[in-house]
Amino acid sequence: MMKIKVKLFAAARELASGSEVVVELSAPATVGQLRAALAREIPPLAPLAERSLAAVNAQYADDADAITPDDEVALIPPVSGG
Amino acid sequence: MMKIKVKLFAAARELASGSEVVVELSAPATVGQLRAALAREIPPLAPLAERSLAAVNAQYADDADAITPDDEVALIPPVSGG
Amino acid sequence: MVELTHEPIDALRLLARAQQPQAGAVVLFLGITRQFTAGRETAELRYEAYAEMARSELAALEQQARGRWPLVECAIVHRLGVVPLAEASVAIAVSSPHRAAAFEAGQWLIDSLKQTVPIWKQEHYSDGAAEWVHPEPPGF
Amino acid sequence: MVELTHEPIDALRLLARAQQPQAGAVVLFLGITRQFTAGRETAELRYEAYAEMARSELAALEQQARGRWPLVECAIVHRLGVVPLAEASVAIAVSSPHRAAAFEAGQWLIDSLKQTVPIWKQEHYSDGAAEWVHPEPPGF
Repeated sequence: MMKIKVKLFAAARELASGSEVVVELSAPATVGQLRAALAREIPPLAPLAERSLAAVNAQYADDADAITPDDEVALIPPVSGG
Repeated sequence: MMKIKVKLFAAARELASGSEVVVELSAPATVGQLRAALAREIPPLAPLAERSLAAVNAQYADDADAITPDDEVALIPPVSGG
Repeated sequence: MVELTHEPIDALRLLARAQQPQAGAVVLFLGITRQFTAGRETAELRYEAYAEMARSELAALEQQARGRWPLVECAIVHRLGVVPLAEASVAIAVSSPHRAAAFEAGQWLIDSLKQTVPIWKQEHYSDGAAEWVHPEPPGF
Repeated sequence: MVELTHEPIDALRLLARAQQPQAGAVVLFLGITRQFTAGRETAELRYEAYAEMARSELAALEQQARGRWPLVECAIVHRLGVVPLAEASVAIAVSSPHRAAAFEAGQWLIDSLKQTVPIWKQEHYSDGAAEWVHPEPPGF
Protein backbone atom coordinates (compact mmCIF):
# COMPACT_ATOMS: atom_id res chain seq x y z
CA MET A 1 0.00 0.00 0.00
CA MET A 2 1.10 3.53 -0.59
CA LYS A 3 -0.25 6.90 0.50
CA ILE A 4 -1.00 9.48 -2.18
CA LYS A 5 -1.64 13.10 -1.23
CA VAL A 6 -4.20 14.73 -3.51
CA LYS A 7 -4.70 18.49 -3.86
CA LEU A 8 -8.33 19.60 -4.05
CA PHE A 9 -9.75 22.87 -5.34
CA ALA A 10 -12.99 24.85 -5.52
CA ALA A 11 -16.14 22.74 -4.94
CA ALA A 12 -14.01 19.58 -4.59
CA ARG A 13 -12.12 21.19 -1.72
CA GLU A 14 -15.36 22.14 -0.01
CA LEU A 15 -17.06 18.77 -0.59
CA ALA A 16 -14.04 17.03 0.95
CA SER A 17 -13.70 19.66 3.70
CA GLY A 18 -10.02 20.16 3.00
CA SER A 19 -7.52 21.30 0.39
CA GLU A 20 -5.60 18.04 0.55
CA VAL A 21 -6.65 14.44 1.23
CA VAL A 22 -4.57 11.29 1.57
CA VAL A 23 -5.72 8.18 -0.29
CA GLU A 24 -4.28 4.68 0.21
CA LEU A 25 -3.72 2.63 -2.93
CA SER A 26 -1.90 -0.63 -3.61
CA ALA A 27 1.22 -0.14 -5.72
CA PRO A 28 1.49 0.16 -8.67
CA ALA A 29 -1.42 2.56 -9.03
CA THR A 30 -2.94 4.61 -11.83
CA VAL A 31 -4.76 7.91 -12.00
CA GLY A 32 -7.99 6.01 -12.72
CA GLN A 33 -7.63 3.96 -9.52
CA LEU A 34 -7.01 7.13 -7.57
CA ARG A 35 -10.17 8.78 -8.88
CA ALA A 36 -12.21 5.68 -8.04
CA ALA A 37 -10.75 5.61 -4.53
CA LEU A 38 -11.51 9.32 -4.00
CA ALA A 39 -15.13 8.78 -5.03
CA ARG A 40 -15.43 5.71 -2.78
CA GLU A 41 -13.84 7.20 0.31
CA ILE A 42 -15.41 10.67 0.10
CA PRO A 43 -18.97 10.00 -1.12
CA PRO A 44 -20.00 13.70 -1.38
CA LEU A 45 -17.13 14.13 -3.82
CA ALA A 46 -18.16 11.23 -6.08
CA PRO A 47 -20.32 13.07 -8.66
CA LEU A 48 -17.80 15.89 -9.13
CA ALA A 49 -14.80 13.52 -9.16
CA GLU A 50 -16.50 11.64 -11.99
CA ARG A 51 -16.43 14.67 -14.23
CA SER A 52 -13.04 16.00 -13.09
CA LEU A 53 -9.64 15.56 -14.65
CA ALA A 54 -6.47 14.76 -12.73
CA ALA A 55 -3.03 16.34 -12.84
CA VAL A 56 0.27 14.66 -11.98
CA ASN A 57 3.17 17.01 -11.32
CA ALA A 58 1.10 19.96 -12.53
CA GLN A 59 0.28 18.38 -15.90
CA TYR A 60 -3.01 16.89 -17.04
CA ALA A 61 -2.88 13.10 -16.74
CA ASP A 62 -4.86 10.22 -18.26
CA ASP A 63 -6.57 7.54 -16.20
CA ALA A 64 -3.93 5.04 -17.40
CA ASP A 65 -0.97 7.10 -16.14
CA ALA A 66 0.98 5.70 -13.19
CA ILE A 67 1.34 7.58 -9.90
CA THR A 68 3.82 7.18 -7.07
CA PRO A 69 3.95 8.76 -3.60
CA ASP A 70 6.58 11.20 -4.90
CA ASP A 71 4.21 12.70 -7.46
CA GLU A 72 2.25 15.88 -6.87
CA VAL A 73 -1.30 14.79 -7.60
CA ALA A 74 -4.34 17.04 -7.96
CA LEU A 75 -8.01 16.64 -8.82
CA ILE A 76 -9.02 19.23 -11.43
CA PRO A 77 -12.79 19.85 -11.46
CA PRO A 78 -14.14 21.51 -14.62
CA VAL A 79 -12.40 24.87 -14.81
CA SER A 80 -14.15 28.25 -14.89
CA GLY A 81 -11.45 30.90 -15.08
CA GLY A 82 -11.58 33.88 -17.40
CA MET B 1 -23.58 78.66 -65.11
CA MET B 2 -23.06 78.17 -61.42
CA LYS B 3 -19.98 78.04 -59.23
CA ILE B 4 -19.47 74.97 -57.01
CA LYS B 5 -16.86 75.02 -54.26
CA VAL B 6 -15.24 71.61 -53.80
CA LYS B 7 -13.28 70.58 -50.71
CA LEU B 8 -10.14 68.57 -51.41
CA PHE B 9 -8.16 66.34 -49.07
CA ALA B 10 -4.88 64.42 -48.85
CA ALA B 11 -3.22 63.76 -52.25
CA ALA B 12 -6.13 65.49 -54.04
CA ARG B 13 -5.45 68.66 -52.05
CA GLU B 14 -1.76 68.52 -52.95
CA LEU B 15 -2.34 67.70 -56.64
CA ALA B 16 -4.70 70.68 -56.90
CA SER B 17 -2.46 72.89 -54.76
CA GLY B 18 -5.34 73.89 -52.51
CA SER B 19 -7.88 72.60 -50.04
CA GLU B 20 -10.75 74.09 -52.01
CA VAL B 21 -11.34 74.69 -55.72
CA VAL B 22 -14.19 76.37 -57.54
CA VAL B 23 -15.63 74.66 -60.60
CA GLU B 24 -18.10 76.23 -63.05
CA LEU B 25 -20.95 74.02 -64.20
CA SER B 26 -24.12 74.69 -66.14
CA ALA B 27 -27.23 74.21 -64.00
CA PRO B 28 -28.68 71.73 -63.28
CA ALA B 29 -25.55 69.71 -62.50
CA THR B 30 -24.78 66.29 -61.12
CA VAL B 31 -21.94 64.84 -59.07
CA GLY B 32 -20.74 63.00 -62.17
CA GLN B 33 -20.49 66.24 -64.15
CA LEU B 34 -18.55 67.81 -61.31
CA ARG B 35 -16.03 64.96 -61.22
CA ALA B 36 -15.54 65.21 -64.96
CA ALA B 37 -15.05 68.98 -64.73
CA LEU B 38 -12.50 68.58 -61.92
CA ALA B 39 -10.49 66.07 -63.98
CA ARG B 40 -10.65 68.35 -67.05
CA GLU B 41 -9.71 71.58 -65.34
CA ILE B 42 -7.02 70.19 -63.01
CA PRO B 43 -5.22 67.58 -65.14
CA PRO B 44 -2.85 66.36 -62.36
CA LEU B 45 -5.95 65.48 -60.37
CA ALA B 46 -7.56 63.42 -63.14
CA PRO B 47 -6.30 59.91 -62.27
CA LEU B 48 -7.11 60.27 -58.56
CA ALA B 49 -10.49 61.96 -59.22
CA GLU B 50 -11.37 58.95 -61.36
CA ARG B 51 -11.09 56.59 -58.41
CA SER B 52 -12.49 58.97 -55.78
CA LEU B 53 -15.99 59.23 -54.37
CA ALA B 54 -17.85 62.46 -53.79
CA ALA B 55 -19.76 63.76 -50.78
CA VAL B 56 -22.61 66.24 -50.80
CA ASN B 57 -23.39 67.85 -47.46
CA ALA B 58 -21.04 65.42 -45.70
CA GLN B 59 -22.73 62.31 -47.10
CA TYR B 60 -21.47 59.99 -49.83
CA ALA B 61 -23.19 60.83 -53.11
CA ASP B 62 -23.73 58.99 -56.40
CA ASP B 63 -22.71 60.40 -59.78
CA ALA B 64 -26.42 60.88 -60.59
CA ASP B 65 -27.10 63.05 -57.53
CA ALA B 66 -27.84 66.73 -58.17
CA ILE B 67 -25.72 69.54 -56.71
CA THR B 68 -26.44 73.20 -56.22
CA PRO B 69 -24.19 76.10 -55.16
CA ASP B 70 -25.65 75.84 -51.66
CA ASP B 71 -24.37 72.31 -51.16
CA GLU B 72 -21.14 71.51 -49.38
CA VAL B 73 -19.33 69.35 -51.91
CA ALA B 74 -16.16 67.32 -51.33
CA LEU B 75 -14.00 64.95 -53.31
CA ILE B 76 -13.24 61.83 -51.24
CA PRO B 77 -10.14 59.98 -52.45
CA PRO B 78 -9.83 56.35 -51.29
CA VAL B 79 -9.66 56.53 -47.50
CA SER B 80 -6.82 55.17 -45.37
CA GLY B 81 -7.69 55.90 -41.77
CA GLY B 82 -7.29 53.40 -38.95
CA MET C 1 -19.19 57.82 -28.36
CA VAL C 2 -17.08 58.95 -31.31
CA GLU C 3 -14.30 61.49 -31.28
CA LEU C 4 -11.54 63.02 -33.38
CA THR C 5 -8.56 64.39 -31.49
CA HIS C 6 -5.15 65.89 -32.14
CA GLU C 7 -3.88 64.64 -28.76
CA PRO C 8 -2.55 61.19 -27.81
CA ILE C 9 -5.46 58.81 -27.25
CA ASP C 10 -6.22 58.10 -23.59
CA ALA C 11 -6.88 54.33 -23.68
CA LEU C 12 -7.50 54.16 -19.95
CA ARG C 13 -10.41 56.58 -20.24
CA LEU C 14 -11.95 54.40 -22.96
CA LEU C 15 -11.53 51.28 -20.82
CA ALA C 16 -13.17 53.04 -17.87
CA ARG C 17 -16.16 53.90 -20.09
CA ALA C 18 -16.41 50.30 -21.32
CA GLN C 19 -16.09 48.63 -17.91
CA GLN C 20 -19.75 48.81 -16.91
CA PRO C 21 -21.36 46.22 -14.61
CA GLN C 22 -23.82 45.16 -17.36
CA ALA C 23 -20.82 43.98 -19.39
CA GLY C 24 -18.80 40.78 -19.01
CA ALA C 25 -16.29 41.43 -21.78
CA VAL C 26 -14.31 44.41 -23.03
CA VAL C 27 -12.34 44.45 -26.27
CA LEU C 28 -10.01 47.37 -26.95
CA PHE C 29 -8.40 47.64 -30.37
CA LEU C 30 -5.52 50.04 -31.02
CA GLY C 31 -4.13 50.70 -34.47
CA ILE C 32 -0.56 51.86 -33.88
CA THR C 33 2.18 53.28 -36.08
CA ARG C 34 4.34 50.39 -37.30
CA GLN C 35 8.00 51.00 -38.03
CA PHE C 36 8.50 48.70 -41.02
CA THR C 37 6.17 48.01 -43.96
CA ALA C 38 7.46 45.74 -46.73
CA GLY C 39 11.02 46.45 -45.57
CA ARG C 40 10.64 50.24 -45.74
CA GLU C 41 11.08 52.23 -42.54
CA THR C 42 8.38 54.64 -41.41
CA ALA C 43 9.39 57.61 -39.28
CA GLU C 44 5.86 58.76 -38.45
CA LEU C 45 2.35 58.89 -39.85
CA ARG C 46 0.21 61.98 -40.34
CA TYR C 47 -3.54 61.80 -40.51
CA GLU C 48 -5.98 64.25 -42.09
CA ALA C 49 -9.79 64.10 -41.99
CA TYR C 50 -12.85 65.66 -43.52
CA ALA C 51 -13.72 66.17 -39.89
CA GLU C 52 -17.43 66.95 -40.07
CA MET C 53 -18.14 63.97 -42.32
CA ALA C 54 -15.74 61.66 -40.47
CA ARG C 55 -17.62 62.33 -37.24
CA SER C 56 -20.96 61.55 -38.83
CA GLU C 57 -19.62 58.38 -40.52
CA LEU C 58 -18.13 57.23 -37.20
CA ALA C 59 -21.43 57.91 -35.47
CA ALA C 60 -23.19 55.87 -38.18
CA LEU C 61 -20.78 52.97 -37.54
CA GLU C 62 -21.50 53.15 -33.81
CA GLN C 63 -25.25 53.03 -34.49
CA GLN C 64 -24.92 50.11 -36.91
CA ALA C 65 -22.76 48.16 -34.46
CA ARG C 66 -25.26 48.80 -31.65
CA GLY C 67 -27.99 47.49 -33.94
CA ARG C 68 -26.10 44.29 -34.73
CA TRP C 69 -24.68 43.43 -31.30
CA PRO C 70 -25.86 44.04 -27.71
CA LEU C 71 -23.14 46.53 -26.84
CA VAL C 72 -22.91 48.25 -23.48
CA GLU C 73 -20.30 50.75 -24.68
CA CYS C 74 -19.02 51.48 -28.15
CA ALA C 75 -16.33 54.16 -28.29
CA ILE C 76 -14.29 55.07 -31.36
CA VAL C 77 -11.53 57.67 -31.22
CA HIS C 78 -9.31 58.62 -34.17
CA ARG C 79 -6.24 60.78 -33.76
CA LEU C 80 -5.29 63.35 -36.41
CA GLY C 81 -1.97 65.03 -37.17
CA VAL C 82 1.35 63.37 -36.41
CA VAL C 83 1.21 59.90 -34.82
CA PRO C 84 4.71 58.77 -33.75
CA LEU C 85 5.91 55.15 -33.85
CA ALA C 86 4.03 52.75 -31.53
CA GLU C 87 1.40 55.35 -30.65
CA ALA C 88 -2.26 54.78 -31.45
CA SER C 89 -3.92 56.45 -34.44
CA VAL C 90 -7.24 54.78 -33.64
CA ALA C 91 -8.81 53.19 -30.57
CA ILE C 92 -12.04 51.21 -30.48
CA ALA C 93 -13.42 50.07 -27.13
CA VAL C 94 -16.52 47.89 -27.03
CA SER C 95 -18.12 46.02 -24.17
CA SER C 96 -20.94 43.49 -24.14
CA PRO C 97 -22.47 40.92 -21.77
CA HIS C 98 -20.59 38.06 -23.52
CA ARG C 99 -17.25 38.05 -25.28
CA ALA C 100 -18.17 36.88 -28.79
CA ALA C 101 -20.13 40.07 -29.49
CA ALA C 102 -17.30 42.29 -28.24
CA PHE C 103 -14.72 40.60 -30.49
CA GLU C 104 -17.03 40.60 -33.53
CA ALA C 105 -18.10 44.21 -33.09
CA GLY C 106 -14.54 45.40 -32.51
CA GLN C 107 -13.28 43.72 -35.66
CA TRP C 108 -16.26 44.85 -37.74
CA LEU C 109 -15.83 48.45 -36.56
CA ILE C 110 -12.16 48.72 -37.51
CA ASP C 111 -12.74 46.92 -40.85
CA SER C 112 -15.62 49.28 -41.66
CA LEU C 113 -13.82 52.40 -40.46
CA LYS C 114 -10.98 51.65 -42.86
CA GLN C 115 -13.44 51.41 -45.76
CA THR C 116 -15.79 54.32 -45.23
CA VAL C 117 -14.57 57.03 -42.87
CA PRO C 118 -12.99 60.03 -44.68
CA ILE C 119 -9.62 60.01 -42.95
CA TRP C 120 -6.31 59.74 -44.79
CA LYS C 121 -2.86 58.65 -43.76
CA GLN C 122 0.40 60.08 -45.03
CA GLU C 123 3.43 57.84 -44.60
CA HIS C 124 6.57 59.74 -43.66
CA TYR C 125 9.51 57.46 -44.35
CA SER C 126 12.81 57.59 -42.52
CA ASP C 127 14.53 58.46 -45.84
CA GLY C 128 12.57 61.73 -45.90
CA ALA C 129 9.97 60.75 -48.52
CA ALA C 130 6.27 61.30 -47.81
CA GLU C 131 3.34 59.62 -49.50
CA TRP C 132 -0.43 59.80 -49.12
CA VAL C 133 -2.05 56.38 -48.93
CA HIS C 134 -5.03 55.97 -51.29
CA PRO C 135 -5.67 52.24 -51.61
CA GLU C 136 -7.39 50.84 -54.69
CA PRO C 137 -11.01 50.39 -53.70
CA PRO C 138 -12.25 46.76 -53.69
CA GLY C 139 -13.20 45.67 -57.21
CA PHE C 140 -11.51 48.64 -58.91
CA MET D 1 4.35 37.03 -20.30
CA VAL D 2 1.91 35.28 -17.98
CA GLU D 3 1.01 36.25 -14.45
CA LEU D 4 -1.36 35.48 -11.58
CA THR D 5 -2.06 38.33 -9.20
CA HIS D 6 -4.24 39.16 -6.21
CA GLU D 7 -4.18 42.87 -7.11
CA PRO D 8 -6.32 44.79 -9.60
CA ILE D 9 -4.97 44.25 -13.11
CA ASP D 10 -2.99 47.18 -14.51
CA ALA D 11 -4.29 47.31 -18.10
CA LEU D 12 -2.14 50.31 -18.97
CA ARG D 13 1.02 48.38 -18.18
CA LEU D 14 -0.11 45.59 -20.51
CA LEU D 15 -0.87 48.08 -23.30
CA ALA D 16 2.56 49.65 -22.85
CA ARG D 17 4.15 46.21 -23.24
CA ALA D 18 2.09 45.50 -26.37
CA GLN D 19 2.69 48.87 -28.09
CA GLN D 20 5.99 48.02 -29.76
CA PRO D 21 7.07 49.64 -33.05
CA GLN D 22 7.14 46.24 -34.82
CA ALA D 23 3.38 46.02 -34.21
CA GLY D 24 0.56 47.72 -36.10
CA ALA D 25 -2.31 46.38 -34.04
CA VAL D 26 -3.01 45.79 -30.35
CA VAL D 27 -5.99 43.85 -29.02
CA LEU D 28 -6.71 43.94 -25.30
CA PHE D 29 -9.41 41.67 -23.92
CA LEU D 30 -10.76 42.10 -20.40
CA GLY D 31 -13.12 39.63 -18.76
CA ILE D 32 -14.99 41.65 -16.15
CA THR D 33 -17.43 40.81 -13.36
CA ARG D 34 -20.97 41.14 -14.75
CA GLN D 35 -23.78 42.12 -12.41
CA PHE D 36 -26.61 40.03 -13.86
CA THR D 37 -26.56 36.48 -15.24
CA ALA D 38 -29.89 34.95 -16.31
CA GLY D 39 -31.68 37.53 -14.16
CA ARG D 40 -29.73 36.70 -11.01
CA GLU D 41 -27.64 39.43 -9.40
CA THR D 42 -23.98 38.84 -8.69
CA ALA D 43 -22.36 40.77 -5.83
CA GLU D 44 -18.78 39.70 -6.59
CA LEU D 45 -16.73 36.83 -7.97
CA ARG D 46 -13.94 34.99 -6.21
CA TYR D 47 -11.28 33.11 -8.11
CA GLU D 48 -9.05 30.28 -6.92
CA ALA D 49 -6.22 28.62 -8.85
CA TYR D 50 -3.92 25.65 -8.74
CA ALA D 51 -1.31 28.35 -9.11
CA GLU D 52 1.75 26.36 -10.14
CA MET D 53 -0.16 24.47 -12.83
CA ALA D 54 -2.16 27.51 -13.94
CA ARG D 55 1.09 29.39 -14.60
CA SER D 56 2.48 26.54 -16.68
CA GLU D 57 -0.78 26.12 -18.63
CA LEU D 58 -0.87 29.87 -19.31
CA ALA D 59 2.75 29.76 -20.47
CA ALA D 60 1.85 26.85 -22.77
CA LEU D 61 -1.00 28.92 -24.27
CA GLU D 62 1.38 31.82 -24.87
CA GLN D 63 3.82 29.50 -26.64
CA GLN D 64 1.09 27.94 -28.78
CA ALA D 65 -0.28 31.36 -29.74
CA ARG D 66 3.20 32.57 -30.68
CA GLY D 67 3.58 29.47 -32.84
CA ARG D 68 0.31 30.10 -34.67
CA TRP D 69 0.44 33.88 -35.13
CA PRO D 70 3.30 36.38 -35.58
CA LEU D 71 2.82 38.08 -32.23
CA VAL D 72 5.01 40.90 -30.99
CA GLU D 73 3.65 40.73 -27.42
CA CYS D 74 1.40 38.18 -25.79
CA ALA D 75 0.56 38.92 -22.17
CA ILE D 76 -1.99 37.06 -20.06
CA VAL D 77 -2.81 38.10 -16.50
CA HIS D 78 -5.42 36.42 -14.30
CA ARG D 79 -6.54 37.92 -11.02
CA LEU D 80 -7.32 35.69 -8.01
CA GLY D 81 -9.40 36.32 -4.91
CA VAL D 82 -12.30 38.77 -4.88
CA VAL D 83 -13.04 40.57 -8.16
CA PRO D 84 -15.69 43.29 -7.64
CA LEU D 85 -18.31 44.25 -10.23
CA ALA D 86 -16.93 45.73 -13.48
CA GLU D 87 -13.33 44.93 -12.53
CA ALA D 88 -11.22 42.59 -14.66
CA SER D 89 -10.60 38.99 -13.65
CA VAL D 90 -8.50 38.36 -16.75
CA ALA D 91 -6.62 40.53 -19.22
CA ILE D 92 -5.07 39.39 -22.48
CA ALA D 93 -2.97 41.84 -24.51
CA VAL D 94 -1.62 40.79 -27.88
CA SER D 95 0.06 42.80 -30.61
CA SER D 96 1.01 41.86 -34.16
CA PRO D 97 2.09 43.58 -37.38
CA HIS D 98 -1.47 43.30 -38.82
CA ARG D 99 -4.81 43.31 -37.06
CA ALA D 100 -6.31 39.97 -38.12
CA ALA D 101 -3.69 38.02 -36.16
CA ALA D 102 -4.20 40.12 -33.03
CA PHE D 103 -7.96 39.57 -33.05
CA GLU D 104 -7.66 35.84 -33.79
CA ALA D 105 -4.98 35.24 -31.19
CA GLY D 106 -6.83 37.24 -28.52
CA GLN D 107 -10.03 35.29 -29.05
CA TRP D 108 -8.25 31.93 -29.23
CA LEU D 109 -6.35 32.69 -26.01
CA ILE D 110 -9.43 33.51 -23.95
CA ASP D 111 -11.39 30.57 -25.41
CA SER D 112 -8.52 28.20 -24.61
CA LEU D 113 -7.87 29.67 -21.16
CA LYS D 114 -11.47 28.98 -20.23
CA GLN D 115 -11.10 25.35 -21.26
CA THR D 116 -7.74 24.32 -19.87
CA VAL D 117 -6.30 26.59 -17.19
CA PRO D 118 -6.96 25.33 -13.61
CA ILE D 119 -8.69 28.41 -12.26
CA TRP D 120 -12.15 28.37 -10.72
CA LYS D 121 -14.78 31.02 -10.19
CA GLN D 122 -17.16 31.23 -7.25
CA GLU D 123 -20.28 33.32 -7.83
CA HIS D 124 -21.32 35.35 -4.80
CA TYR D 125 -24.91 36.42 -5.36
CA SER D 126 -26.45 39.52 -3.90
CA ASP D 127 -28.91 37.30 -1.96
CA GLY D 128 -25.94 35.89 -0.01
CA ALA D 129 -25.67 32.53 -1.78
CA ALA D 130 -22.33 31.34 -3.12
CA GLU D 131 -21.69 28.74 -5.78
CA TRP D 132 -18.58 27.31 -7.45
CA VAL D 133 -18.87 27.18 -11.22
CA HIS D 134 -17.93 23.80 -12.73
CA PRO D 135 -19.33 23.72 -16.25
CA GLU D 136 -20.11 20.43 -17.95
CA PRO D 137 -17.11 19.72 -20.17
CA PRO D 138 -17.83 19.60 -23.93
CA GLY D 139 -19.24 16.22 -24.92
CA PHE D 140 -19.93 15.13 -21.36
